[in-house]
Amino acid sequence: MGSDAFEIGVNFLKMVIVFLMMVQVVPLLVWVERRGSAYIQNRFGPNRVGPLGLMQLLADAVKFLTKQEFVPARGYPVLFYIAPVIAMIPAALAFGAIPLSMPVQVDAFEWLGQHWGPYVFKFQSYEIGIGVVFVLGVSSLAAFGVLLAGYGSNNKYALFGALRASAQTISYELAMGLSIVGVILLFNTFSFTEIVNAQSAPLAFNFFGHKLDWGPLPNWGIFYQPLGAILLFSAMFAETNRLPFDLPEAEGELVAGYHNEYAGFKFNMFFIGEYGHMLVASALMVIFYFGGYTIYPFLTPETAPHIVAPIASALGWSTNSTAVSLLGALLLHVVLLLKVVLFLWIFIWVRWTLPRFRYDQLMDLGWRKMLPWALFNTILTATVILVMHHSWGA
Amino acid sequence: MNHALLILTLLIAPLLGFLFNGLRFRSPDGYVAGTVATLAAGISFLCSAVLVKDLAAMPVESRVIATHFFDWITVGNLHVPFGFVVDQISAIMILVITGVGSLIHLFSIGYMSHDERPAKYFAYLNLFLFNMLVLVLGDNLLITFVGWEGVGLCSYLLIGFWFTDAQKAAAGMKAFVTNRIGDAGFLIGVFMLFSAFGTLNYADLINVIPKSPEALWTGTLTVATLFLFLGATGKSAQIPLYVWLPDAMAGPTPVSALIHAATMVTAGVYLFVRMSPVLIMAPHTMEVIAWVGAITAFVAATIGLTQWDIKKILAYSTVSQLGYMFLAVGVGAFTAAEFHLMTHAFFKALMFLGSGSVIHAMHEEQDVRHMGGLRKYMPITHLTFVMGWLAIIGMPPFAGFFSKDEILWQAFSSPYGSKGLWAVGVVTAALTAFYMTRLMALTFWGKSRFGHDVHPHESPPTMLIPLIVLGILSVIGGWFGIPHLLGEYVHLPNLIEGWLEPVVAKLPEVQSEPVIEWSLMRFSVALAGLSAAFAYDSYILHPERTGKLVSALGVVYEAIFNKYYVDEIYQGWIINPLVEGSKALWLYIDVNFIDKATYFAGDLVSGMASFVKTVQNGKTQSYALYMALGVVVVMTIVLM
Amino acid sequence: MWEAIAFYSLAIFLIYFAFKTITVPNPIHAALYLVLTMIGLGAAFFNLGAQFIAGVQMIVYAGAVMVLFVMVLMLFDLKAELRAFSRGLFSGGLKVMSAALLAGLAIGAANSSVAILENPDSAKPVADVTRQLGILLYTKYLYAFEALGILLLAVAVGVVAVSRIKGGTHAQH
Amino acid sequence: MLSIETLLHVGLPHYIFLSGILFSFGMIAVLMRRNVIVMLMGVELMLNAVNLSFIAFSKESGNLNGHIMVFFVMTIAAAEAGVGLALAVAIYKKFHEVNIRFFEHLRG
Repeated sequence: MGSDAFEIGVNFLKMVIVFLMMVQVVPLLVWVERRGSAYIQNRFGPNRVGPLGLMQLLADAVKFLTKQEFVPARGYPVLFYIAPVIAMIPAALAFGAIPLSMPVQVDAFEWLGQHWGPYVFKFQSYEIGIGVVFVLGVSSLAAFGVLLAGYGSNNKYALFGALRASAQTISYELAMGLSIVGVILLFNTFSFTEIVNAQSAPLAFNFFGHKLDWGPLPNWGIFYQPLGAILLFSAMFAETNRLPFDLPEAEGELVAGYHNEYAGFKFNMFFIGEYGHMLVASALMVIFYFGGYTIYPFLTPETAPHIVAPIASALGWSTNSTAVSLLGALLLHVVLLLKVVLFLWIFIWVRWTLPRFRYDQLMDLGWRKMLPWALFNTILTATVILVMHHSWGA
Repeated sequence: MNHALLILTLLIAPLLGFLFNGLRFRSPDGYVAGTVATLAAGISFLCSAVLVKDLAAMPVESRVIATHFFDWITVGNLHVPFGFVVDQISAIMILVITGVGSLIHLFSIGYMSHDERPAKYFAYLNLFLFNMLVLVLGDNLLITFVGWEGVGLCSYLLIGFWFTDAQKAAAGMKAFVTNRIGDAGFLIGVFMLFSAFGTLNYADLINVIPKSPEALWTGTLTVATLFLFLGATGKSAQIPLYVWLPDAMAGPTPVSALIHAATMVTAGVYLFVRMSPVLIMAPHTMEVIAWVGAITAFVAATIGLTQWDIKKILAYSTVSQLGYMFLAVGVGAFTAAEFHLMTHAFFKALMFLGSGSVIHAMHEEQDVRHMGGLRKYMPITHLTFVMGWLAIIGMPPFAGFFSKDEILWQAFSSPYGSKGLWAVGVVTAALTAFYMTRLMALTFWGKSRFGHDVHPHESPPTMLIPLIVLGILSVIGGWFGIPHLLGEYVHLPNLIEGWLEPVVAKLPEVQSEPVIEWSLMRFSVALAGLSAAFAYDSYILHPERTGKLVSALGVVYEAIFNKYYVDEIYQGWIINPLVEGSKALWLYIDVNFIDKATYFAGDLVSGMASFVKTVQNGKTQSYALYMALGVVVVMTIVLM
Repeated sequence: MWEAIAFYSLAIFLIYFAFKTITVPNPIHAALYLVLTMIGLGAAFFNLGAQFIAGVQMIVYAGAVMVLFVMVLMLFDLKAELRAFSRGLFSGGLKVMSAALLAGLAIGAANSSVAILENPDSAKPVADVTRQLGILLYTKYLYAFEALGILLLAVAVGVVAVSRIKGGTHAQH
Repeated sequence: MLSIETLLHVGLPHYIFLSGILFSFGMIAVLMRRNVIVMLMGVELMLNAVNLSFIAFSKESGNLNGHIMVFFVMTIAAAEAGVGLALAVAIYKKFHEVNIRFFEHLRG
């Protein structure tokens, strides 16, 4: 029982920490978005409160928290209250399944007079064998948050926004799922960790039974699946309801879309949900196509402990392998964060660059362009894998 | 080549042609339709030629090509195989059907070139060919019956081909209804044969009947064959059911040539030739057949004397010639019947096609009073028609002479024949010579009597080629069956007799008396010649004399001209009483008893249902509940 | 023990939400409860080692089918119904009874066939369920799988055809 | 018979029992709810209940055929839901009503 309780405790802690990480990233992203949009539009943005306007976030938080809680008189209070929560939960759940760094082997140790471990510490809330399917399944629930918000508000603009959002979400879910199939076929697994591990190797093609090594290039998915990457990234924009797919909250048409009636902290929770989704989307892009938390040949789960070893010794730590690996894992985590931030910036960049689609254009793009291309990508990948990996009598 | 495959091709080719044209029956393009149909018929002809060649190469005692495709009906002790058989009899038939049929198809391309629905016409024609082949190839009575009905259907469709004309449609109806009477007889005959002998297969019937004890079946067999003969009188236009054939001339003329002269109407003759060993066991039937045939031949010939419509004349001539064939069957001269069937197919098809050519040239004019002197406008048609004329009136060495003379001699000498039958036959031959010469005189010779707006012209080659071929066949067709008496001089054997001998019933040998045969032959030829000369004299040299003759005959002429009032008698004594009786039954019995009974049954059911239908309350969920309850019951039963 | 805790909490969750699904008068609320039931069932599948099926359950049922239901209901703009259930005390009782009977019979039948099902040879947990599932799907059940594809195509065409029926606001006057 | 131990030792019967309860709930919805769409939801609930028993059996027998079955059932259920909803939308467009009470035209 001891080890069970320990695992449950650790996992609970991890879940809380990862959730808090996600939540804490949001204010930062809001600041980046505002400063970034200002930079793109050649203005200053928030710069009065604190250095570089960073304290603006705190001021906003105070404002959100102290605002009056407001429920539309003819709305459905339960749905109205629950909608922001539901909007946030899928993102949090999906983010929890994403490996933020390499797993670390913790040696057995003694604490509080009991033996603990050995234990494999994973930098993620929970490891699920079929992580990809899980993330897809959970994030498909995000539509409910929007739907409930729209319905619970009992406001026609909100309802329109909600209907648009849900239609958009289930339309682009198809293209998204199909574009991921290529990666899954390629790496032959549903597990994020295995996908990342497969990418921390030199680029190598199997060509009719011969292995072709492509020198120093990493084995990243983007080299196999450029089309899939583009499709996934586009679909992600639609899934997160970001421009150019932010039809559900099109200001010119629907006032503010599904969160028309929301204010204060409930509104903030939608914000957290949206940015959380962005975070998940960027992380998925990085993991599927850009090597996850590794950069072969410089930083891989094998090399990271060696790189951090001098720092550890400089700090006077013992060469205890657990501590060194933990440090190495932190290094890899930073690598992942950097890559994710890059994609987050692209999200923001696109938002302030491209105009919004018309609704028919949106549906047209989803069903008649992206879905066929994703299908084509899937079939092509499957065919190539079948042909190339077949030993052909060799 | 595989014989089964050949037979299949033979049958399937016209069927495919039918499907091709039938599926595009609205197409106005007669040339495509005609070419396809003619090709189909041609393929059939090639197949039958190969088959007959192979058949001839076989040893005499086993000359038969039988195929068995599958078991068609197997119920109780009724086993009907779907099989076809090519033997000596059907060999001649398929050659005639497909050969003459191909020529008529070819002729039709030109004849139907101005029609609105040629594809439909050719589809029917191909379908007819298929059914006729089924009829003659079937190895049992039931398959023959399928073909029998099939040709009846095609005959109906083609007689009424121009169905927008009510009279023509009615003619088709008449043919169909009249045939139904015969078909009912045919079916009864088939049933009787089956119940008596337990089989419908020709070969089995022929084997079984002589072996079973005679006392058990003589009566049955006589009645059964009489019923079959009733069927034959319908299909082959004998008294009393001949009335449909003259009306059937409403159809396109090539149809008359193919169906109502050369092939379908001979089905009855074929049937009895095929069943000759059975028929010979029923001498009473044979006597009836012989007399009916003879009387039909005579009556039809007399009517033919008075008709003005070129096709009607030919139609009555056909009835008369068919009477000859039945006379031959009746006196046991099966070979002669089949032989006459063949030669008649040649010359009568020729004459019908020739008349078609004339009608075509005269712009649908059929009355011979408005023709005359066509010889110089249509030389080839005239020439071929002359061949047909000489053949039908029995001039040696044309085809008709040999076959007709054979029949007359058999009627005289056969143990089944009699001098009375012979006398009727000879008189009919003289009448035939008279009315055919009259036809020639009125149509081709003498002065032209048509208006100046009519410009007769010779027909196109597609119509002339069949005429020429049939003309040649009318000349030489008889040479297959030169009687022994003449054969001794020209050193030619009687081919057709030798060919058919193994399969038809043999008659007890009679002492041949060459002197009598010679003199009879000379007598009939001389009589026919005289008769023809008299006709020529009456219509060309002294046309005014015919009027006197007619007025002298007076009432008799009137009766003959009106076809002995047969149609009127049928109408008054049979059809009208039937109609009136049915009306009475309808208005009294049907309305008062049968209808009320059915209403009562319906009311009863709906009354009872009004209780049950409350279950059917339209509520989806109730239905779901019933389903659930049903599942509960079933599961309970299963689990217990 | 953990298993029992997981199962019973899940079972209570499922039964409660399924009950709410069929009893709440507002169809949208019913649909939302059904979503929760679906998610709970996904968890149950996960609990039973069917991870892939659980994921598919989330994607297909919770994520797509139920979104469609909710969307359609919202489009209809139906208010809470005054009478959610069909009339008739007797038929209602009969319906409940038959449903309960059927369920009881099914449970009984299934339980009584448990003994037959147990196959000692193969009764060990399958490793790598998802991969085995895929292999099975593309070998033994390939034709069924393809037939399913054709069925879906037919359904897609049929749905488009049905939903193009003119009527209501689209009626051409 | 019904001891604490049997209750705590979770196995196939427990899941089948759960599945049976859910199935009867779904069936009651089909039989008794008036809204066509809620009836459809009842059908979905029934299908899901059956799926649960399939998975439970599959686990018990160590055989993946149950999973395959569930996979197929899910696909067909999704198709059925699509068709059902399309019909419901068509009905609603025409009659402005989805109450099953108004569609009793099949009365005998």
